[in-house]
Amino acid sequence: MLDVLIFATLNGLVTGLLLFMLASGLTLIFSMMGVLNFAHASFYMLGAYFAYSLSLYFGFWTGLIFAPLIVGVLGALVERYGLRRVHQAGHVAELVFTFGLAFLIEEAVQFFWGRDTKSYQSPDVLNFALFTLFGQEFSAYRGFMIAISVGIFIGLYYVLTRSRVGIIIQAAITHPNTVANLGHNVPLIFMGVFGVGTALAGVAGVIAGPVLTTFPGMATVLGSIVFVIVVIGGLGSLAGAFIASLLIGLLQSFAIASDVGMEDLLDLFGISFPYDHALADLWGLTLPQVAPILPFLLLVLVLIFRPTGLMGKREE
Amino acid sequence: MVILQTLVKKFGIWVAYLAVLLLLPQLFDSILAISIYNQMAIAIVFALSYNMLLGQGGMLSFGHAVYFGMGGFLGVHTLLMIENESVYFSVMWVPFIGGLFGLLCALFIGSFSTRKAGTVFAMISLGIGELIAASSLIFVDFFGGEAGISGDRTFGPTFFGVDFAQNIQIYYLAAIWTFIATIFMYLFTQTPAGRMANAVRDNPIRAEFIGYSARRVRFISFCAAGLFAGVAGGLFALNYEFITEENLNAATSGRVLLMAYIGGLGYFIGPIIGAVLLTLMNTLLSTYTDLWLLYLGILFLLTVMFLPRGFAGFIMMHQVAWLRGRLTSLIKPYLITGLPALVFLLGVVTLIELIHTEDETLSIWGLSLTPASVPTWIVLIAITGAAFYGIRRSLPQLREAWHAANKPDGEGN
Amino acid sequence: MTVPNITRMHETNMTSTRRFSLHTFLLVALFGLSGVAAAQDPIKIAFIDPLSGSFASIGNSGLKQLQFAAEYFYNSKGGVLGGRKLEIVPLDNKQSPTDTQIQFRRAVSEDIRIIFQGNSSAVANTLNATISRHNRRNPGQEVLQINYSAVDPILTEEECSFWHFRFDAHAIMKLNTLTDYIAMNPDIKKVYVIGQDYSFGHVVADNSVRLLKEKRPDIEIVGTEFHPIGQVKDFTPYVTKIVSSGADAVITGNYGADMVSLAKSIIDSGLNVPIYTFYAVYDGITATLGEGGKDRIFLVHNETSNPIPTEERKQFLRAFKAENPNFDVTQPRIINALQMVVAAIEKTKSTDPYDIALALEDMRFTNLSGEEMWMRGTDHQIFQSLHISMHTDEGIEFDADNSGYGLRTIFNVPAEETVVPTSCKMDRPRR
Amino acid sequence: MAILSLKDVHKSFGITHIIRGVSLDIEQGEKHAIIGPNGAGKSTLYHLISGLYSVTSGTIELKGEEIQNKPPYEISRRGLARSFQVTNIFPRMSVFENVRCALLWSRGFRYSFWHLLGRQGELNDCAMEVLSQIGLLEKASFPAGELAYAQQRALELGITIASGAEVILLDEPVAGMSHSEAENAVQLIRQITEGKTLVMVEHDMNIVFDVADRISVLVYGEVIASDKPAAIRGNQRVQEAYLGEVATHA
Repeated sequence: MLDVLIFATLNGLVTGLLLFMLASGLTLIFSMMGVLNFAHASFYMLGAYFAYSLSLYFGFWTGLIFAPLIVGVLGALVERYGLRRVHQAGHVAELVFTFGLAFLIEEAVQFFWGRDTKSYQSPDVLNFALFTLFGQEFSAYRGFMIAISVGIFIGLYYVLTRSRVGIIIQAAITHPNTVANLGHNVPLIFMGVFGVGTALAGVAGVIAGPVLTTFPGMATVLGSIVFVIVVIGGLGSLAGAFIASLLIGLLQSFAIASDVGMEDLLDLFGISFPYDHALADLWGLTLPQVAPILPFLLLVLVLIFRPTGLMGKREE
Repeated sequence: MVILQTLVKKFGIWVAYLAVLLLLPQLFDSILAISIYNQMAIAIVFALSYNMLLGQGGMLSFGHAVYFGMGGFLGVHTLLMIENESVYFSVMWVPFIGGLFGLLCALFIGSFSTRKAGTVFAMISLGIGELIAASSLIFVDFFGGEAGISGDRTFGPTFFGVDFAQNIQIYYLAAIWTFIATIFMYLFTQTPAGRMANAVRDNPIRAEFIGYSARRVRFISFCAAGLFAGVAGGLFALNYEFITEENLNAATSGRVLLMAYIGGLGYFIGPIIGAVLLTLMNTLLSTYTDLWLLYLGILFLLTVMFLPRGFAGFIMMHQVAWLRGRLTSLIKPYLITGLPALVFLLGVVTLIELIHTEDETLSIWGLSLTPASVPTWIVLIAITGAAFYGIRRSLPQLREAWHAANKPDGEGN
Repeated sequence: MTVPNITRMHETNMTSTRRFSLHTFLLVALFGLSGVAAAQDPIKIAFIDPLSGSFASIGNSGLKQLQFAAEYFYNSKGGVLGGRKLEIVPLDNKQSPTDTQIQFRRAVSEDIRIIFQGNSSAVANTLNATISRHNRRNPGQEVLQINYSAVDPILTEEECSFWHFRFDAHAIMKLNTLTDYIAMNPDIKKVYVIGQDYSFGHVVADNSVRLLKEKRPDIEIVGTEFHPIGQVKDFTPYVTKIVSSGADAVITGNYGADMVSLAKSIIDSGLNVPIYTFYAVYDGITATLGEGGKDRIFLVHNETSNPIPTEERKQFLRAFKAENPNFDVTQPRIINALQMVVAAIEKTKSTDPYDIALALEDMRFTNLSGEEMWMRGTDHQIFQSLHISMHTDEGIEFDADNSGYGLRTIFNVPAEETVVPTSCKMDRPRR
Repeated sequence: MAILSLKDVHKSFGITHIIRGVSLDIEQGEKHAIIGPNGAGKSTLYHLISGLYSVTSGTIELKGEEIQNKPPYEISRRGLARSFQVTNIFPRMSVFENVRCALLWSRGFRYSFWHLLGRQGELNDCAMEVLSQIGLLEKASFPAGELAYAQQRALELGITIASGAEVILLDEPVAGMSHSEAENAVQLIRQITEGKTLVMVEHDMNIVFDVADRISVLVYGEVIASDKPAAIRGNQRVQEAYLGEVATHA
């Protein structure tokens, strides 16, 4: 049992930190521009695909460095020539725009890279077991993933708290309206933040691609989850996003690790149902079965009972 | 005479609408044409119901397919009940049943999701949508797993000898239902609840200061939207005689958003345009090219960026110029910009197809190109570039002409 | 006026069938006319499978194989029934039941009577129901469903239909072979079953448990797990469970991305146990698994792969590869199906689905691999030898995804041993 | 008795104390002006009365019923209407629809989805009447968002009075208007609030002393004086606290 606990935690950590890399960018963008970027996970996918193409010719590490840059530039361009245009039409229009963008990017990826899964491999340098516990290896690459994520988190924290731009962004997070009056080149900052945010998503894609397989559906698998995290954590709250990411990551891996089901729950209350019952499916439910949809349940509950999220200040 | 005129003014458009619906099969009557009409009828009702949310009520939903699907599932279950004679009525009432169930779901979900509009509402709708879609694969008894459930519409009492075995019969039934649904959805916009929905969309705070609870107003439109989505679902059940999880998942929700948005939010006719357009794209364009989804995506983004009010909005834009009798002055500039724009469009599409094709020759617009040959590429790119330049050059003139046409005569802002 | 038009377009080659079917569509839609069958009209076969959207790669490769087979065996040799060409009309169903029915209606209005379909049992089931209804309501316009890879047993059991023929072994038959092979391995003591949470996944789980109980009572099922389709980001948590269960073999019915991710996670976790499965090959999967999956991924399938038994099949494979360098012959059953259907057409000198169906029933046919296949008349299920193959790069003459890796067949079950009883009560149309 | 009366109303956001115990009685039919320097809390007071904010302590009575902490729509239904400092209309609806919506509740339509507004002759006439009062008759079918500023202010007034509320709160009705526009606005206000109770926040002292028959001076969240205009002019504290600075303005 102990081994399960330990590895469930480790897996939860890996997923959680990965999710945070996406969530942090999304939160930054939202804090600055009030835009919930539906296409965020699509940039994550782009990151993976660019890294794959680069790795074919220059190896993994080049991909790790340049793919996020390319994605960031793309993001900046999208902001400059797409979002900025839609901005005056209001938030709904922006949300719809990013929604369409996600749709388009998925099609574009299939157009340029084809629809089959790409054999994007982790570098041989990291193809060894970091440590072996109870007969299960923890691959060095996963350790590397954790390292990168933590590194990003620290870097982000440093930039946000120490650097001048960071201060401005902080101000924007708490008082979105005042930034405009600060006399900074706000459009430029917006473009920058969007670029950086998407680049972060790109990094996530680069390091996740080899483990979570690189295929056109990888954005949709992750997309809505990241949304859930940002909303649960509280729109515009980095700390909230961090907590929510780990929460979701651990929640899922533990739910899968567990073996409890409806029956056990009902047994607690001494209730039991015949299996030919109309709702037999319900009694048959097990936690692992529903693990991947728990976040959405959480989302709905949070929004009903605490629309500002765990640590959020404002609702819109 | 005058009475006649007023009558025509009042009901002419509706009579025309009904006539079009009923006469379409006279125009094309192939099996395929009929099946396209059926899709259109369903899509129109569904898209209009979505417009009640986003267009009229300002509620952006990413989970509207839930009510469509729920209506459809109960519709098919009704077919099954009719088949094994646990109930006895004509299948023509299935859309009504579907509507009731859609309403029921909306009543429940709306009771907590309409508290706020904007992002919060959108996110709740997203979550609910995912939950229902997921559970539809888990609760096999009602949803039938990924294979869905299927029935047979030819049971139960016939309607004056019509047993609805043929799709054409279903189409006429669907046409009637679509007409009724459209009328009721239109009338809803003319009621206090409908008007206040617009008011709340525009300015919820102000609405509260003239005596209305924004939440209650939203709730009412939400339920109405659920009802008609359910009707559309019922029509789906009748037409296809089966329904699966895909009909209530995020993809379907996304498609209806596209329909309503491309057609034009806020204008009653908009979603109808969108529904017809997307149905045609889905059935026709997908025959031309397997890239049709890519084109759809591009079309959608362009609409959001350049026609925020959709196609209907684009038409309505010319109202002012028309009222001021200056519409004709726009024709020439439109042509000057339109022609290069068209060339540009064709050029881009050709290039995309050329990149994509795996065959040694690509047959498009009646001419056949060889991806291998460099000259082909050069010529194509040259033409496309030239067309783009043409657009850039002529755009200012168009803008000028536009302002000239819309400039209010005499004083005013 | 439009008739010469049609005949002219009939001469167009395979590459422009899309355009062709569009033109016909326009004619059909606009003038509601469906090409009047003349002696030299081609025999049209609809291919309804995903050609756009996320499942398109499988659909497109299937289409390539069908088109190539039609050219290779018949059109290049002067067609069938004395000169009638075969024409494959691709219809994109985006792997959606709804679009499948839309495309079915298009096929009917283009007067196509033979429909090839394979991907997703959900689609196959709805198509089966649709066709039965259509044929019942429109006598004289019947349509034939040639199912080349939907393996849900129900299609030849409760839901069996006179108009449906399956050219792939269904799930339980395959599981029989798979469990036979597992049972032979004395080292396997604990088996873990994991699958997607839908009907096929459950069929695999339930039956592998049942069959193993019969064949090797000593084998312990240490876990059966279901996960939602395409929802799982990272399979490592599941693998953790597998490891802690102490399993020394894994059975899964996963396909597509879920299959790859699962296999990858198992490999990453250093868990060195064999994975017994159905769909872990081709369309990028083989390339992705590569070295990691070597000698530990076992598939059950019909038609032997390396070594290829007959020269003619080798020629066919080479010819296909020459024309489609980026594709493989992933589903030989498509070719079998086409050959048997044509054989039936030639035998009855008719393209009427009813005649073809009767001719197909209990037909015995020797395929490219030189083995005899039998289409059972009572439930329209094909029977041929089944095989277990291993993912490896040794002794691979015909690889997959041009990756050097491919399947090597290591275990065979002759056709007669694959025969299973059926509960099918088919109601046959009277003529 | 007083139609609107505040008893020791307090409002604080966190630690900042905006309204520090305001008590005020406004009689039926009186024209009451509230003046005070910027940041005195005038708008906050309005938000408290109209239900946008909830009070920290104290009671607000409308026609003898406590209304503090009730949602705006309930207060509005009880016959209190207000306008806003920044124009607050329904921009995408027509001018006519703006006014008609404001009429709906008081005409008893509630959330009806079975009445067709086109058929409600009496309602529509009434809306037209309001439009003619505020002089926007010929703009009736115009999108409200495209009106000129002064016209939007007029529409704001129209929406406010349409419901026929007895108590009307106006928040700087002439702010940002040219002199002539202000003149007309004042005329309009006079005529449409005829026989009703009017509470008005306004900076332009000429207008205040012209319209109001009672004035309260709000300084730092407290009413330092509430009396007839003449008396206010004479009031010493008001002088130093406020009017002095205004005099220099005027």
